[in-house]
Amino acid sequence: MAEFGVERKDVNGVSVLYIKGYLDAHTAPEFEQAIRQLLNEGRYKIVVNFKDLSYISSAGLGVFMGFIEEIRNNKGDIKLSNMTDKVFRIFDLLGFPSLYEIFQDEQEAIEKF
Amino acid sequence: MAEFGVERKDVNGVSVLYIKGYLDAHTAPEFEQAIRQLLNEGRYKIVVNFKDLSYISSAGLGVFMGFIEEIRNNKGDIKLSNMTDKVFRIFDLLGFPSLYEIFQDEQEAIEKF
Amino acid sequence: MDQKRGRYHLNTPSSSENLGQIRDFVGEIARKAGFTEEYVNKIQIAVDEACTNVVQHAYKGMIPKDIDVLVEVNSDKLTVTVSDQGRGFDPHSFPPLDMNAYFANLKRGGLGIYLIHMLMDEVEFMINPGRKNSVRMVKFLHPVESSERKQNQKILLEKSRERKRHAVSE
Amino acid sequence: MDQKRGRYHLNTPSSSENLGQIRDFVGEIARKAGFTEEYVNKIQIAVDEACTNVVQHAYKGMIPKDIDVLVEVNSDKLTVTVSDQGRGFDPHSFPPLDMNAYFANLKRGGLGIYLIHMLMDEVEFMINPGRKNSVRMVKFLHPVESSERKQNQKILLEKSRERKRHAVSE
Ligand SMILES: Nc1ncnc2c1ncn2[C@@H]1O[C@H](COP(=O)(O)OP(=O)(O)O)[C@@H](O)[C@H]1O
Ligand SMILES: Nc1ncnc2c1ncn2[C@@H]1O[C@H](COP(=O)(O)OP(=O)(O)O)[C@@H](O)[C@H]1O
Repeated sequence: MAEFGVERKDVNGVSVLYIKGYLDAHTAPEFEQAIRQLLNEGRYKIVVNFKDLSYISSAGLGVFMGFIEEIRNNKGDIKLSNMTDKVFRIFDLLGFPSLYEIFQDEQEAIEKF
Repeated sequence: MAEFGVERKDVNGVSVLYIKGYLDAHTAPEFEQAIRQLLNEGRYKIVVNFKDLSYISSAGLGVFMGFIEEIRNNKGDIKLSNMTDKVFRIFDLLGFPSLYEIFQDEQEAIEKF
Repeated sequence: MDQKRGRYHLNTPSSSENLGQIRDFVGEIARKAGFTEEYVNKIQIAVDEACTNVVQHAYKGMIPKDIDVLVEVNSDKLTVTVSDQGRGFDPHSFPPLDMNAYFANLKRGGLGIYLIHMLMDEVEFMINPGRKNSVRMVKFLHPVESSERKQNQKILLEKSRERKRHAVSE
Repeated sequence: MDQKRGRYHLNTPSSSENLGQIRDFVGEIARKAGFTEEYVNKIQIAVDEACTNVVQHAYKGMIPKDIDVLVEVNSDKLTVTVSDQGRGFDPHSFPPLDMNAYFANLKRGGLGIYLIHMLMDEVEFMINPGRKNSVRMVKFLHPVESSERKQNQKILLEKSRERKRHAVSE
């Protein structure tokens, strides 16, 4: 099914994950898998580009919570970029912007590392 | 709701109706209305362009049946063009191509008048 | 979790504005069950026809109740049962259509039940006026050749091709 | 035919693969009822959270039954009731979340019920283990100011803005 997809691009030390479609309890494991793969390769500097993500539920938010400690313990971070208003609203409603930096633009996020 | 729409273009004596979306028992009255309007204006040479029609049920087919006699009695015709395979299959299944000329292309259909 | 088994149930008011929702519902299940877009469309049309009949005929002269759509997915087939609690009807009073006669008359309507038969592999009516009137439609995932139905369909398709040739040579 | 009234009922197997279908179902009705896309999305998320809980918790250690979603549209509100026949739980054992503490712990999960409260205007649980456990969620079409809830939401939003400023000034 084409309901969720994730693609990856490595830009020097930073990895960008492009997520698209619907991120919910059904598709979260696929996204988790993609992050786990990065950590297995020792890549802890991660930007998630939300450009094509049309939906997120708390199961999707949970993926970010699940890895943040391990990532920061390894001097890395997850930075978020290119959210639509619809998706940003749910991050904002729960106060996630206090824990994760959210950028308008992928390039900005990459440069912050 | 944006589930069905019809637009009209007059090319000399021929009127082209562009139908888009879903043509079913709910939306058929809107299409009927557009044809009725043409007949009220005495325009009996009609091409229906199916380019953007994604779905048709028998209620949609019924609209064609409902006007064909009146139109042909007035020396006019309804010609059909630009059907997707999906929509053509249902016309074909019921043998409608024996009653209505179906063209690949709108221009062809217009020129046949 | 077996994606190819399951029971899905949708119940909506008997109004044509809900036909789109019903098509989406059935389409999504059929797609997940493994049907190609061509067959998803066929199933959607058959279900649409059955539901349109509920909206247009079932509750004539009654307070409208609902349209009930049950979809059952098995490993080899999808079964859709459309039910109403309306006045019922005699499904046998509609003989198979002769499309040539149909077109000669230039009348409209009367195609729904015929289409359902054409589009689905098995069709069965269960009528209990005022209680539960159902049409049960089956589509197989990997159709087996052999049935009489297939034979009939071939004949009809040949007729339709004939007509097309006719139209083109006009 | 009043587009603003009606009962819609959807019943699917308790599996996460059906969450998309449930969202589509609820979204279509909410849209027709007159909610803007922003509110359609909020309602979809709340319903998704309730259904995700059914999939993940309701039938633990049991043979899974189904997810039942009832949508009722009135002229002034939309009510969604998500029910299961699972083991039930005590909805009062989850005190309102303190998001600062939540983030300090860096734990995951535990946001669903909190989110439902944040997104909907009225939320009510009815628990009958093994028979019927429901969460009933209401969203008003034209929200009236005044309720305590609104007040709470404002405070929370202020907190969230504070945090954002914090993040930006990092
Ligand atoms: N659910 C139903 N309840 C009552 N009558 C029905 C129902 N479905 C079909 N019918 C009857 O069967 C007839 C044939 O239906 P159909 O082939 O779909 O053509 P149409 O609906 O265009 O008349 C209808 O005209 C109606 O009298
Ligand atoms: N339908 C349900 N059946 C059984 N338990 C439930 C149900 N819904 C919620 N719960 C319980 O409530 C808890 C809190 O739910 P929630 O806030 O959605 O967070 P999470 O699902 O991430 O744990 C769940 O962990 C579960 O124990």
